[in-house]
Amino acid sequence: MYTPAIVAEAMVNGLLTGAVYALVALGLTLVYGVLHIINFAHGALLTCAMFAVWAASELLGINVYLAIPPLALIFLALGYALQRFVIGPASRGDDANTLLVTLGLSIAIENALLAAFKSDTRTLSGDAAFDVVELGPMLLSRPRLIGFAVALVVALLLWALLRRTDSGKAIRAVAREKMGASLMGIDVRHIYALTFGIGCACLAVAAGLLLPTFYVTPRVGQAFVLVAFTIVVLGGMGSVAGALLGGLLIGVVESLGGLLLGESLGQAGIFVIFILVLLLRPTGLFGARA
Amino acid sequence: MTLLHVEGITKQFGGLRAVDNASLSVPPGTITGLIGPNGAGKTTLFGVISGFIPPTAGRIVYNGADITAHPPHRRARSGIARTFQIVQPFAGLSVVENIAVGAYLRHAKRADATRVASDIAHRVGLGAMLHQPASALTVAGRKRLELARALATAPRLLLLDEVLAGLNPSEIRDIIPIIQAIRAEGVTILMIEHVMQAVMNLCEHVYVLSQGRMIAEGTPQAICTDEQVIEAYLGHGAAGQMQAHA
Amino acid sequence: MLTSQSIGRRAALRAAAAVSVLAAPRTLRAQPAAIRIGILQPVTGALAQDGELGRLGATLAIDALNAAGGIKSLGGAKIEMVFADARSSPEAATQEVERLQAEGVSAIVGGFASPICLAASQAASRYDLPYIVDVGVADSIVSRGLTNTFRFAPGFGSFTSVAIANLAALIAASGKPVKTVVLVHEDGLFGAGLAKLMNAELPKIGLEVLETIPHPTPSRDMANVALRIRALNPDLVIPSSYYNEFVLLARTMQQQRIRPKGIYAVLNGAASNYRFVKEFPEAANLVMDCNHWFNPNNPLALTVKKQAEAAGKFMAYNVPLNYSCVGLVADAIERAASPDRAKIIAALNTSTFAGHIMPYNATKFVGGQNQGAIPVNLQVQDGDIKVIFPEAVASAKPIFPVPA
Amino acid sequence: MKISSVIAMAAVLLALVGVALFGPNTAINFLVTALIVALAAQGWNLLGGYCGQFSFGHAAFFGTGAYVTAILQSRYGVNAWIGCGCGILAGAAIGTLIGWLSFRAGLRGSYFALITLAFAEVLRIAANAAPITGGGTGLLLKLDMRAANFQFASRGTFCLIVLACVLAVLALTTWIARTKRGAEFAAVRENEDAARALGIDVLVTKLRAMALSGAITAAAGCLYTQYFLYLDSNIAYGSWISVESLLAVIVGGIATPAGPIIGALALHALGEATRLLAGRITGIDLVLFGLILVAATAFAPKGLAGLWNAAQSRRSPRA
Amino acid sequence: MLEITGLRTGYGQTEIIRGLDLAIAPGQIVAVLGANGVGKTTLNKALSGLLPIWSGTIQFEGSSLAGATPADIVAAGLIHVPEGRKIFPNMSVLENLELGSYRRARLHRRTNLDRAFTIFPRLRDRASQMAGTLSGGEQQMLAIGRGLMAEPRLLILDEPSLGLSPLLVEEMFTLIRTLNQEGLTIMLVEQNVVQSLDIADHATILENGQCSIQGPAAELAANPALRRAYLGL
Repeated sequence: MYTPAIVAEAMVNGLLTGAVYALVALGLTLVYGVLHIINFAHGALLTCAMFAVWAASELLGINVYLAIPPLALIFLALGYALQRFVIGPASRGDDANTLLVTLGLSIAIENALLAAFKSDTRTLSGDAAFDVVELGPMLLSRPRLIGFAVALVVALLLWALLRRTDSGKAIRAVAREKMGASLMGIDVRHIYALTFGIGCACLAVAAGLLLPTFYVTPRVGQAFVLVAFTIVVLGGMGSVAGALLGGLLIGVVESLGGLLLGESLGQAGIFVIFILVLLLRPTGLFGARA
Repeated sequence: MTLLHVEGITKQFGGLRAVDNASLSVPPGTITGLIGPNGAGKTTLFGVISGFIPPTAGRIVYNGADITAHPPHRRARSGIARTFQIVQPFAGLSVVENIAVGAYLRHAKRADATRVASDIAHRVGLGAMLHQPASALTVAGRKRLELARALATAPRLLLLDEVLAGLNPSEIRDIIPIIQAIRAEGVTILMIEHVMQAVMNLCEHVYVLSQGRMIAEGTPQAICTDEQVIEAYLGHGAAGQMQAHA
Repeated sequence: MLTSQSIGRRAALRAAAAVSVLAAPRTLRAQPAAIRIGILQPVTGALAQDGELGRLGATLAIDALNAAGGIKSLGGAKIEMVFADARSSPEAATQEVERLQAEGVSAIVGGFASPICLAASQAASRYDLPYIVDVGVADSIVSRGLTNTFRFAPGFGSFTSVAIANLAALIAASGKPVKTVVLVHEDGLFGAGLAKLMNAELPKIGLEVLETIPHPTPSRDMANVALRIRALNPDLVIPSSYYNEFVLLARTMQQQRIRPKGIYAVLNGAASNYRFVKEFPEAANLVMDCNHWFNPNNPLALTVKKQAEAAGKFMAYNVPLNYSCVGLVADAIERAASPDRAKIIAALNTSTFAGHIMPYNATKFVGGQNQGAIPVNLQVQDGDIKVIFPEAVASAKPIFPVPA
Repeated sequence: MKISSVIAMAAVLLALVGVALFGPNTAINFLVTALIVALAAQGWNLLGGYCGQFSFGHAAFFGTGAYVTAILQSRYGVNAWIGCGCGILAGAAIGTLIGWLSFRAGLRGSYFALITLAFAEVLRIAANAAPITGGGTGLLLKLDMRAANFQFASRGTFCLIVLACVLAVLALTTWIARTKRGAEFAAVRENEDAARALGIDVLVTKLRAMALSGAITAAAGCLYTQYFLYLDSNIAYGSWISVESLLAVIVGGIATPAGPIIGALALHALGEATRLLAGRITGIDLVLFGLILVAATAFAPKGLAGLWNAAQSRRSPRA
Repeated sequence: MLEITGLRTGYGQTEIIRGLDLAIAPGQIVAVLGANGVGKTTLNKALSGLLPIWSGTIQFEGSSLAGATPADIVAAGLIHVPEGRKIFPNMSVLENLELGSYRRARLHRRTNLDRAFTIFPRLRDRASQMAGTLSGGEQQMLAIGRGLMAEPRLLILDEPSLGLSPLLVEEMFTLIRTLNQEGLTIMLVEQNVVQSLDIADHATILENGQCSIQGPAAELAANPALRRAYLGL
């Protein structure tokens, strides 16, 4: 009933969306991999970033894509401060405490946004967001193509950062061997905060890439964060490459699921995958077996 | 007649062979020692015996039955109790509650379990600290707690993993008679120990594990003069030098 | 001298004003006790936008009624609004009903969403407190036999039958063959219910439902829905979703160059929303909707529209509906000549209220449902929302099929 | 227990009964909602507090209890009381099932929290799509105020019933904490390996906790249904109840029998107070709420019960 | 160079080091010996700032280490090669070495890398291999090499012979002697008594958180108390 062209287009759409999902998941997986905490404020921070992008674009009149680099820096600093001065001290390294602190933060952030912006839906004005690029029989959304490209570039940059710079190497070192890293003079608290900051910067980029084809409300982050959790678990918690592959895979699964099963069940499918992966292979599809 | 028979146990972790075809036997009513330098695989072997670590090869026979596939809690119910080298107190519970968890295995009623727990606490010298949180105990106190909790399960075979490590000599002197008393009540003991003084005093028979292999067994006296053992402990060429100095 | 004279006159005026101010308390004291009416709207949470519009309509109505002299049968008693925030949840609404009861209201108007109306009217029925549903379209609201609950506007059943009848008329008038339909609906209370009814009814007018596509709220993406529509290539798309999702869908369809012969929405959150029309004129153009709407030929309605726009809001259907519902209650109290609930309920049951601003006939309640209520069809034309059916109140001719 | 604590609890109880009997309906309504959350939180506390398994998806139990009650009544004409009994059993069953799947797979800590969240979400989506739950339309129970129908003309009566349930679970929790089962829960919470070494079947112990926790939280769902007589997938399986039951316990005092009750009452009172203080600016109350949660974790990790105990022991340093 | 007086420290409430005195002069190898659980590793953790000092003082090259963070201590040149190596298993050999100069001697990274590869030619062959896949001996070399990258003033080696085959142990001790002969001051914490005493200038036996016997290594080797401390004879 569906022509191959339509299935192909759905797959490509899934890939395009998946890359941005991956970016959201990247921050989550990085924080998990290094700090070994699950950041339940991730969704709220994404919402925060989306409002920031919206405000930059609609209130200050800055082009969305130009707004991304400065916002990424601001969110880097914000994330750094949040981990260094709030989450770290308040949770004292205890898993349950971290869960509560990030949950509390997520409630506070989401509702502060609600108080500031009301529950109105906001979109970027102008029809540029709905430009299409014709690719054979496919009509692909230009902002999504841009999003895909930028997401891949950011993932690549992150990879380079982790591989090529001392800070990046320190992050990888702390992830696996905290004490050894300390003995090399690496300040673990600084690295934790830096990692959290990088996670937030990824969110800022993702926000800038999402907004042109999406809308923002104070609860919008929740819609993404559960998908991000699934991606993180699928890719293996803590694995950057896993998050990227997982993101693309989930994007395609969601898109094809949506096409063939309907949107509602397509979303349930994501959770079913999530549960199955946790039950059958908790280290993730791409992670090494524990 | 042996209570515990360990047959050709091998445990492979990735590329590392932590225990390599090790065997030992523990006759009932004895204290058997298991010694060896750091990293020899003693604790891994203990994990296999108590069911926490599935062996790569070999089998465990307890009281005539093959228990290799039994989970730890089942072994505990059949009378194998163990302590942990790195003490594992229930930090949020009081001393008597900690011990009572063990006592509940044989006594369903709270009053009985608490009474047994408090008796045992007195026996191991924790009588004065019954209601203190376990987290407030010193290292010595925690070692005693480990011992008490294991005893509370009324074991036939007690596996002690370095209950003396980290204690000072007077603390060690205090605990040795307790262990002897436990044996006197008919509990069979297999102990990993580093403090040779204690091994000499307590054990009838000693096994030596080095780099995953059983390199010697015998009476403590025989073991102490065994060249291989001395080299394993003090390093290469030590036996010769010792001989020279002696 | 001219100056001093004028000063003198001004001073005299000021003195007179002072006297009247002093006299005012006496007049107030002479006034009968105010009649309290509970206005229940979700002004926080997911439905806040709608709740605010409902509140605006009720406020405008109460102001107008009071300015016109209050309840005359009660000696000109003023109407006092007791506002309650349903917080977008049935649970909170129930809690607020308790508060309104404690504050001694004579009736409650509002609810907006069906779940809220269901829960709140049930809570009010414990106290035989008259409850006027403003929007909630679920038919179960008035089919439960609650004697306190009245719905001024049409329900689901009415909407589907009218929407289908009008659609049949539209197709017949266009003279073009229209055979296939795709239904797109949100998977919550109203979308799912509507889709079910449409699925049963559409074949009867010769339309084939190619596919029913549900989607969750919120949806991250409408690309797949659009792709399916493109694959099915239906003559007609019938969407029933909330605002965000329909806007996403309409824009995605525009982007994907999917141009069915018509988009015929039923009770859609966006299709007849001025904001959508203003922000995305291209995507909105020629979309049709069967929905609540005010009577464009009623001068009072146009005044209310101006007032709403002056308050910085769009004239969505919530405004005139709540405006009219408050008028309905006031009329019942007027005729009951008492704040007594039983009498108000009796008056509502015999109500023939015609002073509303909807394109309805005079009210006639049967089992709590206003038989005079009529759904209307709208179409976005030239950046405005026009009424195309029923012809009696139509402000424009339908454009169908959409010119290629 | 110290005399002062007993007196304090008796005073609170008296006040609650007083409100249920003589209070205005708004107060009773507040109390019923808070106590239903307290009951759900008591269920969470058994699993999370006593057995140490943090769940993020107690909505799965709450919703199952609620739906089973509602469906049996509205679709099969089952008596409301029997319906509630079945709802509670269903909660225990779903708890055991989720527990069996997750614990057998060896999930702990964050992984367990995540999978419970996912289960609740799947149930929510399924309930929203399945015809038997009324899909998105939800389920409405007929208003028929007869005691035989578990509906009461007076809200006060219902309030007393909820209060009785909460007190019953309070007694049950206190009792369990003093039995072998309670010791097993605590041992599994504190150290699974040590528990195993002492002959405790960790899987079975966790499943017991799941079943009991599921049943209690499902009971809260049943009461919710009977009180509001309306249910949809977001009420039943929405994350709000998962979060509230967890928060109530943390704020009140984890692994203390009275913690969930104190926490639920305090949180709801705080919610009302912040709503009054913050006026009608939506969200400010919840901002405060979130910040208080962060502060509570940082400064009062044992919750209000912990603060109370600390204050008590300060007053009588020898105790 | 390093002077410890009356040091007390431990974990939580538990005191492990109970009033320890120790001094190391520049250019020496000082062996710190003792059985399991006497507090050797705890001492090292206190020295590298991973554990707070409860009382007593630690002076390194004249300045106090009280309150110093691990990063400060590394920056000062006191480098600790920990027991169990604590290399970064998820990173290549080269990256492990590079991180050795994260805090100190970053500018000399290239020269120091060459030097490390000269000392441990086997590491050069495996420069791009993941450290986690190295054999035990290679991992130990990597750990020491990583420590050397920071141009240590004083190098603490915690149980470098642990888990190595006798042949490798021999090699390890030869290496330590060589490093010392090149001018590096070393504190060698070991269970392997005989070989440690062979290469050390000075030695101390730790018992129960205190130094029980101290003196020149040669004297200690002949001391019967040593044998008693280990074998309980």
